Amino acid sequence: MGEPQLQSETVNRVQINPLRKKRNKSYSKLMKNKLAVCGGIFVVLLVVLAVFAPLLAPFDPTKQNYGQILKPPSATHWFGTDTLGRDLLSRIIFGAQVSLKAGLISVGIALTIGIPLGMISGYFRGFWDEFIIMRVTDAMLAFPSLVLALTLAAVLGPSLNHAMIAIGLVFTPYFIRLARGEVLAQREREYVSAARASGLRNFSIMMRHVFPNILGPLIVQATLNVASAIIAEASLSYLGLGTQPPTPSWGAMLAEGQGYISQAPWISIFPGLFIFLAVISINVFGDGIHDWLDPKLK
Amino acid sequence: MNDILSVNHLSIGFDHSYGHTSVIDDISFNIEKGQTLCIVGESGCGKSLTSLAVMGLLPSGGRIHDGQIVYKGQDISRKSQKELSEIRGKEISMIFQEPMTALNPLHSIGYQVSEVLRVHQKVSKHEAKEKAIEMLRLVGIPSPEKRFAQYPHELSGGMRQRVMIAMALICHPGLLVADEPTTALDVTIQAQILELIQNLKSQFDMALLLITHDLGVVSETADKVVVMYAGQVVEYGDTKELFTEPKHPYTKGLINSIPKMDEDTEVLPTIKGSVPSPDEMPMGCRFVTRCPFAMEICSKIKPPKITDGHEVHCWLYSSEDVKGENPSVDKV
Amino acid sequence: MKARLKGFMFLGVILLLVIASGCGGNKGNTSSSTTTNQSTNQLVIGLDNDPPQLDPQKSSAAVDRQVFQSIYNTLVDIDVNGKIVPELATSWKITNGGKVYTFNLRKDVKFQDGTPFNAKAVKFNFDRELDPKSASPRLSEIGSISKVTVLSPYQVQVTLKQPFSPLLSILTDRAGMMLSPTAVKKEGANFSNHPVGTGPYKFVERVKQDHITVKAFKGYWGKKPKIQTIVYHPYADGNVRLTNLTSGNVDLVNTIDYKDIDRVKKNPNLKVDEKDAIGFQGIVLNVHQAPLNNVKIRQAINLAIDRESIAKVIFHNYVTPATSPLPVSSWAHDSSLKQTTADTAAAKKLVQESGLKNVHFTLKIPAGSAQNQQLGQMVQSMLKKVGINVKLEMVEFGTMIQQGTEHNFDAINLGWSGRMDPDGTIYSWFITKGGNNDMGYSNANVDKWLNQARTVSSKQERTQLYHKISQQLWKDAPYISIYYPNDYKAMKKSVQGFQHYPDTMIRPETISLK
Amino acid sequence: MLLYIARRFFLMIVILFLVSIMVFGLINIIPGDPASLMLGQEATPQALASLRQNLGLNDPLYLQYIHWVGGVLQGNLGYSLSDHTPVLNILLSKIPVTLELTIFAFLLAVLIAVPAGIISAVHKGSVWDYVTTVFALSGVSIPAFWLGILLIYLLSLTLGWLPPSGYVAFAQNPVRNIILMIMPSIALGIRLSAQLTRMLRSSLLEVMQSDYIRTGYAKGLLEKAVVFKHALRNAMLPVLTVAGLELSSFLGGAVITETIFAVPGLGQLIVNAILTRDFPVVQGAILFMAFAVVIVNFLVDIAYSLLDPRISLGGASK
Repeated sequence: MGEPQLQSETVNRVQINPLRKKRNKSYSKLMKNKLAVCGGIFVVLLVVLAVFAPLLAPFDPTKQNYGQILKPPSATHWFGTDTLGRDLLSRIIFGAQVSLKAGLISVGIALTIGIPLGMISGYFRGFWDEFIIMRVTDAMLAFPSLVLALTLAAVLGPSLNHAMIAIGLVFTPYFIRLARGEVLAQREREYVSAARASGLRNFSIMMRHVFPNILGPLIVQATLNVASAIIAEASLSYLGLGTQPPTPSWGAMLAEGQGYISQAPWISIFPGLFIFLAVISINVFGDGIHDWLDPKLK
Repeated sequence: MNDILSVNHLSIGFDHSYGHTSVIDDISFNIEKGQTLCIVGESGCGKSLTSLAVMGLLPSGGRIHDGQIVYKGQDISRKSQKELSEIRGKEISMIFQEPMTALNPLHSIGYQVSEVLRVHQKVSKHEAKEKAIEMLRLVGIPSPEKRFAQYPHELSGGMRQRVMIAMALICHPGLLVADEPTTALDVTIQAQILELIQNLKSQFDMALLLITHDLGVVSETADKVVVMYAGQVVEYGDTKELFTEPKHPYTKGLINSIPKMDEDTEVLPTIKGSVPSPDEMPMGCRFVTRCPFAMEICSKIKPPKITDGHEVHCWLYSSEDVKGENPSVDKV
Repeated sequence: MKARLKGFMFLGVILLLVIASGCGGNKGNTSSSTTTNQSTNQLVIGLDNDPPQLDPQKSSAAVDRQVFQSIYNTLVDIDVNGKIVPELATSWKITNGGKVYTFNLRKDVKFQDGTPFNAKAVKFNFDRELDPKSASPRLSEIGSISKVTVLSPYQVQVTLKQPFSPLLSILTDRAGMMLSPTAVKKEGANFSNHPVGTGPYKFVERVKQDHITVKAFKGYWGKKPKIQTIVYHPYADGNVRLTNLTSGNVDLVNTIDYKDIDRVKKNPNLKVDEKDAIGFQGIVLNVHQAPLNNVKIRQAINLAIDRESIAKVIFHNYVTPATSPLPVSSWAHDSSLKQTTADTAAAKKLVQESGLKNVHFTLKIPAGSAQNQQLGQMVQSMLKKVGINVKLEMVEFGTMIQQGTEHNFDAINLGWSGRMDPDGTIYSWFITKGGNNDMGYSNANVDKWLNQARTVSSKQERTQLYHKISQQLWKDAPYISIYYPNDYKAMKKSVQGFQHYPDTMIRPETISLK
Repeated sequence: MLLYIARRFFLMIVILFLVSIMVFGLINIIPGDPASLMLGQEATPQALASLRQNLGLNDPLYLQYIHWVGGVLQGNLGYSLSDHTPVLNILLSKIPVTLELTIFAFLLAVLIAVPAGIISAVHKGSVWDYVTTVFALSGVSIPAFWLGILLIYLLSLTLGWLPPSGYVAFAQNPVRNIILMIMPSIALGIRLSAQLTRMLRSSLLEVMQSDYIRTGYAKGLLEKAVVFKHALRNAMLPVLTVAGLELSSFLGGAVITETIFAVPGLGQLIVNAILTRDFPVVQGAILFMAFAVVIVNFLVDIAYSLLDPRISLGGASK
């Protein structure tokens, strides 16, 4: 390995470790922490945007202004206007509501169904676990989740609520599996045996002892799935099976702007950028929680 | 000089984002051609690190702050990884503590043994295979032709350690570094492996740097002994002399803790306490917290090296009169 | 051994990757030359939708006809000015007060499967269209035919129940297209996948949603086409269609989005050919569905819509605001209807007068069309101002048409490509139980006038009748006319000999590539 | 070995059985009558009755399922509602297109992920590692449809390097086929490549800490040899498994990609069929995708057992 000139001086004295050789080994970890903080900040920002949308948005997001169509970003319209002269910034701010709502509710559905099933399955094991619940989740995971969500949404009829239900159902097997795996690991621990020996009933053991111990990984998974759910909602809306106009959804806005990509690229670039930023910051934030909870990495 | 390896004033530390900790502090020893030198000490005293430093294989963050490692007249502590790779496996070989994990599970035994040959010598594949089988036979692996194609998980721990030895010795190195090669093995196997190492050592006429905490092993195999405590050499000398006349309280403690067949003691003496962590090293002698003979000066100033018969680092043997009171040394 | 083998496998995969990527790179350069150099024997046409049907007698989408035009011939055709001219029929005679049409047929015509074209074939086709069991959308167009008789091998007589002046005009469209009787009998319902006609091009293959290929038919009776192969590609997305034209993959597109017209005009490699079209666009209201069964609400909608804004915002003023289904290009257009901007106050008042509270309905718009979605949202916003809430629902076009026929909707955004004769443009839409009367509209006067306009031959009389109809439709507002589209065909400059017919159909046999 | 394969095979059959039940149920157990779902709300009673008869909807559910599965096993997936073409024929015409797209995208993903993962793991903490981490993070977060639009905007509309969309069969014009596949492959492959990069990096980092890597250095191997001969294969094993598991979301990505780039494959078919409520086609296409995922995962497991000698013994995999 050709060492850079600058370091060769130190090589004489310093034995560089061949396994991991860079001096700033904490650099990437530090960077990661910083990223996680940035992610967290953007997540908070998104929540603020969504909650205070009516106060923050400079215009009514559905107000059409036919004299101001397809205007590029300017001092009045920071992100420009769309095909019907609506203020894009305001639509993006209100779009945060849809995205966050979709992300949280669909993951909420998945958690509500997935965790109890997974915990029961992992705690009691046996036939139901091995041959029914696990195999059913295997089978569900064989379907491309987007396709499954699309089909469910189509069967239920296009609307945001149906899209959220569809996404939530599609995400459920992930939580079943995770909860089950964690419970399996915990039930062998001494504290569970101790609790059992002290005569606690299974339900209480699960709720009071096992559940708090498996909460960490579940939180991480839930956070990361919120990001996936945001993309899923945007995808469904993009294909016309999610949020219906005129409610501003980032995915639907992108679909609307796609036709004007050469005349007015901002209509599709900004909503896409916000989906991207929201997802990446939730991901980074989730990774941060993971690292924070994982004792191995400390 | 007849020394095959001499370690001079070696200091090793770890870098952190918040500074660095010194782990090995100014150690020196040397091994002559064909000799066996043992490094003994409790776990955590820097034995393994020293052996890894000789191989140029310090773990992440570790680096040599000072000193030299001279092999056959060359300071190998200054060499680049590329230069070192030509020495490792060919001139200096190493066997590790854990035979269970030291072999790559996805490659056959034969591949892993003959790989050493193919790296260091220009030999044909066929020749490499023959030599590898020969070597496997030499380390006592039954039906080596069959074993050649097997994978590590199909072998027992003892067999795997034999494979490691075959790998280490196939290029006939001048020095073998063995880091507690028997610790992870069954007691019955331990003796076999040690005997094998001994035999091969004389057969190949190589020097052996043996890391162990088993003083019984030391007394049977070593020509010279280095006793390490908390990253420092406390006593260093010929085996016989050191065993018959141990000087440092730590060495004495170690020797006393060996069960003796001829004595009838109910309780085995132990050394009280444990090795201090690098962050809480005493300023003076590092053993001071556990030493039954500790004096005031011991906790303040690092003991001098005293060469009287053999080397010992202890204020007890200092010619200076320090027993009564504080010497003219300022507090640091 | 084993390890070595696996190593090779791994290496092989890597090598494959490198080759694949290398090829991709190299081919990137050669491609542009191959595409631009593409033989002048192939014309690639971009369509705005995947034709649902290749059987003209089952077709209910205008885009189908773009493909039919190359596979089939009609008994009579129009010229570029809309005048009726001979095609498979060399001449015809109208007798018995307009009730009997006698056609003399060409004698040198064969179907692409070798079946000879003759009077029997014509009768077969008409019979199939008229048979209620085949549920042909054509039935409503030529329902006035009572019988078809073969007079001689090349002479056929069509007898009507009553005089029907638009007949010839209708026969220039799908109703007059002749299918091979042999193929129809052989394929049955599958004929749509293996269409056979007498046209200049023969069907080769079709991959749904991807392409339809036709090849010059060697035994074609007429002037031999200059281009050997025509490939039709559907691009529902106007942007995709246009970029395929700009980048050279497509030679000619049957329509471009209005927003792009200016851009295409500025492009040195492209040209735009425009013609006033004959159709209309707007919103179908289901007059049997609350709240749209209330005429005041329908009138309010009519007044609340600012057609000029729509024309400007969505269509960049390349369309004409509409107040009736008969376009300005038609002699029957009534220019006295002028309400092209919104009268919000009047509309609000009408909603109040209706006595209904919380007025709302669902407007179905075709999925995948940005223009229609914008239109939907503009309508939604305009109606909200007068107190009518609209929910938008995107539906795939074919499904939407089907739901329209089944009256399974409140309102749908649907128009009509129009016909040369005003009767063809509006009759089936507004006559009671008409084939396109998705509204379920029924007005005795309108029915009477529509039928009168069919039988009288004086153009002046017909014009008056159509004006009365237009005014009645404005009052009853079963259908909200919004705009008259104009037809814009964009093509490469190298496309020669394109003739823009008023029916907006591409007739590829006249085209050549430079 | 055989025992292991047999066990996995049995498991696969069980999963395929459940998959078939779900696909069947998706259309048949949802509230509402499938016939009226297919024909629309205002279908005539006669039409409904005859369709019910045709579909065997008057039979008990389990009989319907048996009939359906029997048909599927004989290659009869039903008929499209739009033009009555056999669903199997439609699928067969679309599968090669999607297969080509997924293969290209997969190769692209591997081509990016392997070097990127290695570099960032071996030079952990370096600028390269940082760049790779950012790439991996962005790659898993970027919505496929936005990436597609950006690619079209950049590479087609602005730079004019590539045609924006469309598809030409390989047999018809191989050069054009590959050119048209470039952007869709990128749009589809980036996410997978980011995931593989992340996984390979962490897997490699873990492997690089193992004892046998130290042994490799002690043997006198250079870093390159240690990484490529000893670390990479071990690190690839978990990546392989995850790559198999990712196939299903990969196929999901193909749906979006094919829609944006007008690639007439399975994905576009599914979207169109869903929008036109052509449920037999939806059913057939989903069934195929899920079967493909299950079978590929089975094959991955077999491949795993071939690559990892530890699994070959007995049947007791870890």
